[in-house]
Parts: sequence; structure tokens; C-alpha cells
Amino acid sequence: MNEEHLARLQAIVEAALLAAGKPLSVDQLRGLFSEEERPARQVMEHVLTMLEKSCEGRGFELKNVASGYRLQVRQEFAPWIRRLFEEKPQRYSRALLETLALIAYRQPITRGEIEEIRGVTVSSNIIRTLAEREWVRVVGHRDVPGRPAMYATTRQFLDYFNLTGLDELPPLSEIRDLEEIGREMEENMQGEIEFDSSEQTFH
Amino acid sequence: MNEEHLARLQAIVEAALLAAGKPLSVDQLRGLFSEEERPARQVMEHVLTMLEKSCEGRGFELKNVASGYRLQVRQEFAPWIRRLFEEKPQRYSRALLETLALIAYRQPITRGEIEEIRGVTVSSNIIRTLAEREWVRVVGHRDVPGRPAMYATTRQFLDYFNLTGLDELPPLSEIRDLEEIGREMEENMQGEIEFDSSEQTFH
Amino acid sequence: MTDETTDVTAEAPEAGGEHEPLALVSGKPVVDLPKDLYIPPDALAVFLESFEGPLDLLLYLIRRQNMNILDIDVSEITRQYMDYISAVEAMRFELAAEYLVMAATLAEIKSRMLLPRQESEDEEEIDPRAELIRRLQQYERFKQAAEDIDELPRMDRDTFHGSAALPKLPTSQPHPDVDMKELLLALQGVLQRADLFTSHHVEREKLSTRERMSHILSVLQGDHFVSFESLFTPEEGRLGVVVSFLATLELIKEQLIEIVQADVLGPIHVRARAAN
Repeated sequence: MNEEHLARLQAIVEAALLAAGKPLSVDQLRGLFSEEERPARQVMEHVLTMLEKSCEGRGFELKNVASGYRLQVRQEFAPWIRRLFEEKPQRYSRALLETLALIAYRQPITRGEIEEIRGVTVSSNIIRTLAEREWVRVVGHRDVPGRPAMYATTRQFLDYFNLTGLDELPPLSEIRDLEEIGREMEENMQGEIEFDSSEQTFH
Repeated sequence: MNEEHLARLQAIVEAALLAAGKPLSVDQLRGLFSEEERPARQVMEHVLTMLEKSCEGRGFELKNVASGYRLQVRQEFAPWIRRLFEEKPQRYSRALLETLALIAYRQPITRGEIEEIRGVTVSSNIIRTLAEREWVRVVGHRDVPGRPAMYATTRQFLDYFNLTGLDELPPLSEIRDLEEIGREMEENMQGEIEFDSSEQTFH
Repeated sequence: MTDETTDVTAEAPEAGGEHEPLALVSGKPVVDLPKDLYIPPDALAVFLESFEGPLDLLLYLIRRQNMNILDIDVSEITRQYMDYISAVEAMRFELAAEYLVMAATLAEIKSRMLLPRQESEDEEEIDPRAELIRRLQQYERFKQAAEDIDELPRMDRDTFHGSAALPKLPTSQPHPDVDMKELLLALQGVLQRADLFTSHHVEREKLSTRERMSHILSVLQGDHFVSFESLFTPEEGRLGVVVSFLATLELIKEQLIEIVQADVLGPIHVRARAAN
């Protein structure tokens, strides 16, 4: 088995792993070759070791997983790769915003307490989304049956909204004025709609 | 721009091309980096050249196609790689290939114009298949009665056939200009007539 | 016969093989059969389907005779074409109109050539033979181009897109933007529904107390005691100490923490009532 031959086997194995898009076992790799040219298991394993070494310093590496070998993009490049799959940000649901507002103004607060005020169940998704964004966290558990988690807002939450502390949140008295803001926003929207379809009239 | 930095860029680009599952343009590759660390176009092109060289002797190569760069299995290894897949590679009928060739070389072209050259009706199936594969698309309508659709090829067509542009299509065989043909024919005809009617005598 | 019969899914003749007769009977190509032999209908059907129309059939006949397109022996080609057509008709296969039109064109060319050439005053008239040759040439170019395209290295046949498994990716979804106004509108909505405006007035001071309550709770994570003094940061000044104290009282009131003092005047310890 000369070196040139091994190098060729290595290239074929690499090509196969890149084309397969799934892990291939040693026997599957050997199955690519006709019977006369089929390398022994040992040879194939040697070739895989060679391939592994040849990937040093590259963007991908050879991984041995349960169902065989696969080429995988190196974890260290995830921050760049991620941008390939970024989608446009969506908007948060009303339910999420209400939950967040209640945690901000009534913390520490349990999910049950939020549900009591909102009158509907809070989905685990909402809590998870808020926790993943690192806007809320569990600060303890209430000493009642079930020992429910108590949620509070985080420093990241304050940073996002440019607040130094919760006391900078607008007080609820101001929230009343929001009715006005709400009306304003509605009017603005109407303006846009009117612009879009000048024939329609709003009263 | 030191070598270490370039080598890292090269690994990131390789990782991205293997992760994307489609060709990536120079600008798409640059878009993977945050604004502060984004390499200039020239640097990116240099990195791509480095990457191309680094694939020598391996199972894959860097290929420039219409919509960008992709890493693909070297053609010489296709016979082994094909054994990975149970299905034989798709074959295309002559009717489909001739229709595709006419659209590629004569775009924008209407179905009627294709039929005129091929001398037969073009089935809707073929046009549909070509459109579904995203190899051709309607680019407008000819301003004649019936306003027939005009077809042109797409980037996906070029990508699929490993081309960067239409100018890379194999050149169409030469056609001698008609006047020359006309002269030749006249001579031939005379010959034939004399031959055909050798028994006859003309006075 | 349109090319419906030879769509992608249908059996297409082998590329490159279309110059060979597709059906052979007793070693002779089917195209000669009309004169000599009985044509098995199967063979004729294959033959019929292997051409992309009359131009393709004509090109085949011309090539088989080793003729140059520009130099067609129209009489011979016409005879062969007609033999083919009549064989097909005899088998009662449906024949596309294109083939019949071509038969008529060929017949016309042949008849013209049998007539002595006249100096035509009518120069506008298109020479049907020249027109036929032009069409054959044109068709041949694209027939060739189709073969060339088929030869191009192609994905999933000659090359394959290289891809590697993805690493674990951090949340790829960028976070939505939230405006404080949105948050307040949401709160307003929920408070209105719950009719909480009057009963639970949340004031500024109260909010800083609640913030401190959260802070103290997070310090008390775990089942351990913390000294009461450590909850206060003298550097914060009087106001900070007061807020911490109020927060502690509120936590005790809400039964979230417990306070333990082992001895009179001994150190006071605090811990969360529900340990994690």
C-alpha cells in the first residue's frame, strides 16, 4: 500500500463524507469501492486518521459519532456561521409583553400570580423566551405547595431599556396617560391608512 | 494583515461554504463578519485564492459559479460518490435538453420560436419541468398577438451546470452565411438536375 | 406525435446513440424495413419515439447516407422519408402533422428539381430547398448544443455539493426590538382588564423596593443563611439602606424569607424560605 494510493483513498473518503451529508460507517465507506479495490478495514481506519490530521487548521474536522464518521464545521466558527441562517426578527406577542411588564412592575412574581392577573395561562414558551433573552430570571421559590419559581428582571433588561434601576420605569400613574398615547398611535395609524386608501373615510 | 489572520479568515470561509448548502458570493461571505472585522473585497478574494490552493490534492475543490463560490466534490471522484446514492443521476430527455439549449442560446425566446426551430410542438410538461427546476423563467411577453411569454435561463441553471455566465456555454457550431449556401446550392442543383435527367436531352 | 412522449420521465434514447438505428431486425436498421421486411410494431414504435420530429428524422437519414447537409441528394432522402412515413401509416400509428407537412415539402422540392430551371422574374419566391437546408442547419446546431449541455459537468452526476454538519449554533433568531411604549401599553391593557389601577398603585419608591427584593432573593439563592448586615451596603447611603430595609420587611411580610436570631443580641441571619 504506497503513499500515493493512500492519499487517493483519503481524497475519495473526504469527497464521500462531504457529499453524503450524513455520517458514514467504515463499512459504508468501504462499500464505495468495487470488490477488487476495496481497502481492508484497517486500511480504511488508517485513512480516516490521515484525513483527521489533514483537517487541522481548516474550517472543518472529522468527528466519530454513533453511526460513523462525519465532517463537521468546527464549533469555534459558529459565531460566523450563525449569520448564514439569521432571519428577520419577528415581533413579540402581546402575551409576552404583558408577562414581561408584570414581572418588571410586580417582581418578584410567580407564574401563578401572573396568570391570576392576566386571567389566562402563561405559556412556558414565553417564560423561556424571556429567560433566553436574559431579561428575566428566577430569584427564588415561593414557600407554598409546588414551590413555584419567582421571577424578576435582570440587569440586561434595564440596560436594554436604558434604565439604571426599576424606579426609572414610568410609574403607573403615567400609564394612565398612555390612554392618550394609545389614541395618538391609533390616529397615526389611521393617518397611514387614509394615505394608503384616500377614498376611505374614518369617523 | 498578517498570515495568521488570513489563515483564520480562510478557515471561516471554508466553514461557511460547507455550512451554507448553496454558493455564496464574495459579499455574502463578507456579510458573515461584523462591521469592524469585515475584510475588504480584495482581501476576501485573496482568501478565496488561498482556499482554492489549499484544496489541491483533496477530495473537493473551490468552484466559482454564477451565484458565487461553492466547495464541491472533484469530478474525478464522482464514480465512487455515485455509489452513495441508490438513485441513478437524473437523465434528461433530448426534447428537454433541446428546449433548454434553445432558451439558453437564444434567450429571450418564446415557445413558438422554439417550435419553429425544432420543428415540433414543445410540450407544456417540458416547460413546467424547466420552470420547476428553476432553470428557466418568464422574463416578459412578446408584443405580438397572444402576447406569448418569453423565456430566459436563470442563475440556478448556470450553477447547476457549473458555469459562471452564459458566455461559458459551449460555443454554438458555426453556420455558414446563407448567401454562400445559396451559391453552393445552385451549383449542386444544376449538377443534380443534369444527373437526374441524364436520359433527357435539352436543346 | 409531439415530444410529450419523450419527457424527462419517459425513456429517452441514450445520449450519443441517436445516430445509430434504434431498432435492428436481422441486423438491419428499421429504417430500411419498409421495403424488405415485415416491421415488428414494437420496433417501429421505438423508432418513432426516438426522433424529435421531422427535422431530426431527416438529419438521421442524411447522416446515414454520409451526406453533407449542403449536398443533400433530395431524391434519395425523400424516398427514404416517404418509406418511413408510409410504414408508420401502415402500422396505423398516429403521425404528427409536422411529419406530413415535411413529406409535402420534400415532394415539392423533388418535383421542382425535375423541372428545367427557369429564370424566374419572381425573385421574392423562397427556394424551398434552400429553406429546408437552412432549417436543417439551424436545427442541427441546437441539437448539437443540447448534446454539449448534456456533457457539461453537472451537479449530482459529475460533482456534488460539499457540505459538513453544522456546529451547535447560538440562537440564530435575532431578538425583536421592544419599545418601552409597547411594554407600557401591554401593562395598561392587562391592568385595565384586571381592574388593578385603583387597588394596586405601584409607585416609584415601591418599584425600587421591589427591585431590591429581587436582589436580596437572588443573594439568598440556596439553602444557606446570610448575615442580616450583609444585605446592606453602607456606601449606598441612607436612602439605599432604607430601601434594603423596606425590601427585607416586605419579603418577611410576604413570607419569602425567614429571620433567625439564636441568642438575644446575637447575630441575625436570613435565608430564603423555599430553598432551591
